[in-house]
Amino acid sequence: MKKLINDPADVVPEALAGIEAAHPDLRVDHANKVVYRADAPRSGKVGLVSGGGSGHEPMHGGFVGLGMLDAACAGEVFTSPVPDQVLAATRLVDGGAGVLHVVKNYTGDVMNFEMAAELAEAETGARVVSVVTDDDVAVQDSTWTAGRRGVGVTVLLEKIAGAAAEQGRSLDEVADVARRVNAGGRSMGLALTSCTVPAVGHPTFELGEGEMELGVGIHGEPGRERVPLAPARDIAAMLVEPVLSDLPFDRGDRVLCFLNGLGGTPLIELYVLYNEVHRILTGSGLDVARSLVGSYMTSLDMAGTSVTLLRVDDELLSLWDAPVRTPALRWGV
Amino acid sequence: MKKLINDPADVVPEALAGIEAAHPDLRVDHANKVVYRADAPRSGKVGLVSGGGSGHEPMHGGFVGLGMLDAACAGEVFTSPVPDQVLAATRLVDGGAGVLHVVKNYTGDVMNFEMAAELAEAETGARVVSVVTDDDVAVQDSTWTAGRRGVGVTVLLEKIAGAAAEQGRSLDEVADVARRVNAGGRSMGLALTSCTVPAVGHPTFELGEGEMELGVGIHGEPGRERVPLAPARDIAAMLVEPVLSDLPFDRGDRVLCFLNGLGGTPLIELYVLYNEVHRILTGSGLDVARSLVGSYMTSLDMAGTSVTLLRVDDELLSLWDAPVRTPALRWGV
Amino acid sequence: MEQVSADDLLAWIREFARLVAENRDALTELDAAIGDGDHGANMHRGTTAVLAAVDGAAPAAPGALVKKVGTTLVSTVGGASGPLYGTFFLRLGTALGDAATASPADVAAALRAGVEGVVARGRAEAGDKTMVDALLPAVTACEEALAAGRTWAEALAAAAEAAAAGRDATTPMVARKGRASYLGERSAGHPDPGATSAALLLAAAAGTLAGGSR
Amino acid sequence: MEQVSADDLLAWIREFARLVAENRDALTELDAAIGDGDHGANMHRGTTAVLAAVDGAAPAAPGALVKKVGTTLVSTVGGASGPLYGTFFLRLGTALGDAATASPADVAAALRAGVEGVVARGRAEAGDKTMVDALLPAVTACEEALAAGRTWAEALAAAAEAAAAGRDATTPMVARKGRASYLGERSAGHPDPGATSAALLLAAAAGTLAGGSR
Ligand SMILES: Nc1ncnc2c1ncn2[C@@H]1O[C@H](COP(=O)(O)OP(=O)(O)O)[C@@H](O)[C@H]1O
Ligand SMILES: Nc1ncnc2c1ncn2[C@@H]1O[C@H](COP(=O)(O)OP(=O)(O)O)[C@@H](O)[C@H]1O
Ligand SMILES: [Mg+2]
Ligand SMILES: [Mg+2]
Ligand SMILES: [Mg+2]
Ligand SMILES: [Mg+2]
Repeated sequence: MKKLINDPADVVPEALAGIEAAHPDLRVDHANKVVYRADAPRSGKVGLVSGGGSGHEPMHGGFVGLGMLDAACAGEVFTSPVPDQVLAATRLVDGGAGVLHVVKNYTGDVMNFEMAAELAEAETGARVVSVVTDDDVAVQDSTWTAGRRGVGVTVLLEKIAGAAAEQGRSLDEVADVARRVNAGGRSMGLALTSCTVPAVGHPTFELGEGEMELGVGIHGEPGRERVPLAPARDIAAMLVEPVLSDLPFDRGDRVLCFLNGLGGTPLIELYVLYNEVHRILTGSGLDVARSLVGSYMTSLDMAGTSVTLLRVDDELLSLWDAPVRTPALRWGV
Repeated sequence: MKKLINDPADVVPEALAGIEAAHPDLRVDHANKVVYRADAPRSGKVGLVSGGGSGHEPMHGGFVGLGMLDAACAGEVFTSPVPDQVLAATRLVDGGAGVLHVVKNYTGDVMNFEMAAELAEAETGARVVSVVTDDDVAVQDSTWTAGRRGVGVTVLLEKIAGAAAEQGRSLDEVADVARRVNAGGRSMGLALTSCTVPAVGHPTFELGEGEMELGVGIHGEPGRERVPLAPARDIAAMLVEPVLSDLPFDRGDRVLCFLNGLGGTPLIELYVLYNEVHRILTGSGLDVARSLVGSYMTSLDMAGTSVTLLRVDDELLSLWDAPVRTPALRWGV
Repeated sequence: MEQVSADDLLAWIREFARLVAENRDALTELDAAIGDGDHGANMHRGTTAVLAAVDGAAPAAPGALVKKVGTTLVSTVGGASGPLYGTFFLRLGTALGDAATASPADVAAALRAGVEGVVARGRAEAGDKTMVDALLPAVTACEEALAAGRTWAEALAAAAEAAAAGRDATTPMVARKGRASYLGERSAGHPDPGATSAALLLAAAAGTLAGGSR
Repeated sequence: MEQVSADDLLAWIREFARLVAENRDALTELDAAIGDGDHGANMHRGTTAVLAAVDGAAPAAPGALVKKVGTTLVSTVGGASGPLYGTFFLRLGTALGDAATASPADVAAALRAGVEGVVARGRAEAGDKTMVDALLPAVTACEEALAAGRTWAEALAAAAEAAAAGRDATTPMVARKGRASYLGERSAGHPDPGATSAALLLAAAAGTLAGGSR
């Protein structure tokens, strides 16, 4: 294992110290591993809290700042944060207008945030609403399973709901926007290589030189199927088609297309792939109103990608375009 | 070789098509492989042109936009662009106030830009001034060699000189700012793994599981020495110390610290390393006025990093902070 | 019948921690096959914290001791198993109340409350291939043995056996909860990691709760 | 003495292109050892473009033909070798002027002008471990052979031999120009890729410019 780290056990606290050193707008509660806005809590503003396992940087700490999250809880690598962390974050950002928890749909995340919300309401009286993202079409959704995983839509949701909160909307309104984003978004991912968890020291799974894992999860969970290595144009089709048919997206829909790198993927490859993805989308009669290309939700050093499509309307677009100032997404301010 | 590409021969044109599709503010001259601002040429504004081999994305195409470059020429992977490309870019952005060429110090880049400048002056009468970056302390500088390589300072220079040009300064003034940036900046890099050039299909060099290449170049050029794998705190020292002693930087200096990932480096590792780098810098009495952490000048899929330090004053800082709107750097607008 | 003291419960917790440490890598391997390969690390982090929390400063009453275990697990494990094991011990502690000792029947009832807490928190049913498949039959076996007039030690042994059988029964199951459910049919053929750690919990109980370690 | 025609020059260019294609991987390997591993690809891209450019539409005059080769190389090769080989042919073409044919002495003088162009562009001196170390002795050998009254074919053979010897002489050198200079002392022990391709250029000349291919 070759990584720019010290002791694998210290990766998360040390990365948080690095974030704090690099971004004067942010603060870190080191005991609770919470990254939060230096100006939190903002009186009268709905607080946005998210979090999850570490190893997905810049998600979520890199999305803390004006117009996006107020705080992010960093769990161990690929392990959801514990309720204490979420409770601490909730306290830090509660400005009296309530707090929205943005939770990716993994059993552990859902339960830990749930316990935190119960504790917060009991201990501080803060009103907490949770929105769970579950956009990964690689996983079958049914009432008999844990349901689809939350992946790329989480990034878009945090930006858009963050803008709504920044505008001073109420907790219910912000939660409503967040739920609309989750309902209108779908994702699908693919791995060229495994990631290596620092504490484990070897790759999570083995993938032959000529193989790819289609539908992989962001923690290295196995995907839908193992398929032969393919050119970018075929990969684009493998990712986009299940996404398009799931919602489904229809001709004339306006969409935001988010092409994500998983941590070990060079940008030049993402652009080669985006060229193919964009071609399929426009060829399907979709209007690609906005795009986001880069590594925003990673899986440590995994080489691979995911495509997220979000159906947008004027309101969601204007919230997307609204000012944001975080380490990873920044515009308009 | 596992990459999200089609035919290796098509990587550069297809990545450019992807950039064009993803960024409505940009245009691409596909024949000449030039990315340029949709609003170029801007009358009365000095045009900024850079370029180099591909494989370093987002450098340079991702730095085209308001407040930074007006055009970027994309050569073959790791091969400087040819004069025709630079000439085409120069023509596209010449708004009558002259054009600044930002050239990284590699024999090929210097000669191709030089020929382009000669052609531009002869054929269009445009006034061209070139600034060559040579900040890599891994390479010994002497009048008997090709001199130090241009690396991370190039990114900072393009941002700062771009801001100066956007303010309407003259060609000589912009060139002067650019030269000050180059004079005040130093860099040092390190590879944990080799990169793989698409057309070659196998890693450029072999590095054992327990080895790192210290002082590596951004094209996989061998470095100063091969050293045993080390923890982040030692790596930080190996990178920062030669940089500090070269300029040299002195106690009390205000600096911009740019910690760069080489393409296959996850952000969480960069933050772990930044924590160490920042500690050394402040421990050395430097005032870290600004920081930039991310993968801005890459070497395809290479895992590794580089540290760039730039001595700044009020003027350079205010140019750094000035609005910029490019795919890779964006703030204040 | 004898009473279960806080010392018995402490012995149980320590033995569980020991078994988790011993089986840490095995649990991780199981989780790597159908989950994300951290169950051993998660549980070990939790039981290590529990040992630190009770060391020297263990609450004197059974209920308070077990609640302390629960809050510590909730605060340190994370993932799916943290809230689930945490809730198990929290409910157990609530059921044991403030009494200085508990009868075997009290403990059996508390275990039932604990398992119900796990089900309420995780919404898994029997057959979903989770820790519930080890915990539920264990508690039922314990209750049935006591109802049939067997000794407390026998009841605990029956519970441990039922947990182990429940763990083994998860092997052919297709997961419908937790990360393993993403695998669909491919989750069959592997024992569930959480059911495996739950079997360790009951094995630890059998060796300690009837005074075995004193 | 015989005259050198545009056809002779065309045969030279074609033969050079053939040798580059044949040695593409070898040149790349040499560059991988002390540079960035693209010299074979760069030169092959250039000579392929040259063949396409002159195919059917080759200028009739030697000077124009050679200039066309130069502009094509400049426009397609990139890297260090593009401007250098491009400049070589551009200066060669300028020196040959508009005449329909050229004497051996004219060609020798033009080669000298070409090499001077390379030196002016790249600022390398003899001993810097670059293509100059093959080109310079080759031109000198050619001039000396002609001055000594040897035939044109003999002069070209001497040039090719000197180029090959110059290439071999680069092996022990420590590079002071181009990418290989970053290696410092470690660049010694490998032949220079550009000197190797330059030796191919002269070998091609020896086989064609004295009418060998007609
Ligand atoms: N909804 C649930 N109800 C009960 N147990 C569950 C549930 N989801 C997961 N589990 C248990 O948790 C175990 C996995 O725990 P662990 O690996 O520590 O957490 P994570 O899955 O978050 O990585 C599974 O093997 C299973 O027994
Ligand atoms: N300044 C120079 N003068 C003359 N020849 C040079 C100079 N720099 C490099 N070369 C030649 O160019 C060759 C490398 O060419 P090539 O690999 O195509 O370009 P690059 O180094 O840009 O990748 C070297 O082997 C050397 O012979
Ligand atoms: Mg986990
Ligand atoms: Mg090159
Ligand atoms: Mg797990
Ligand atoms: Mg080369």
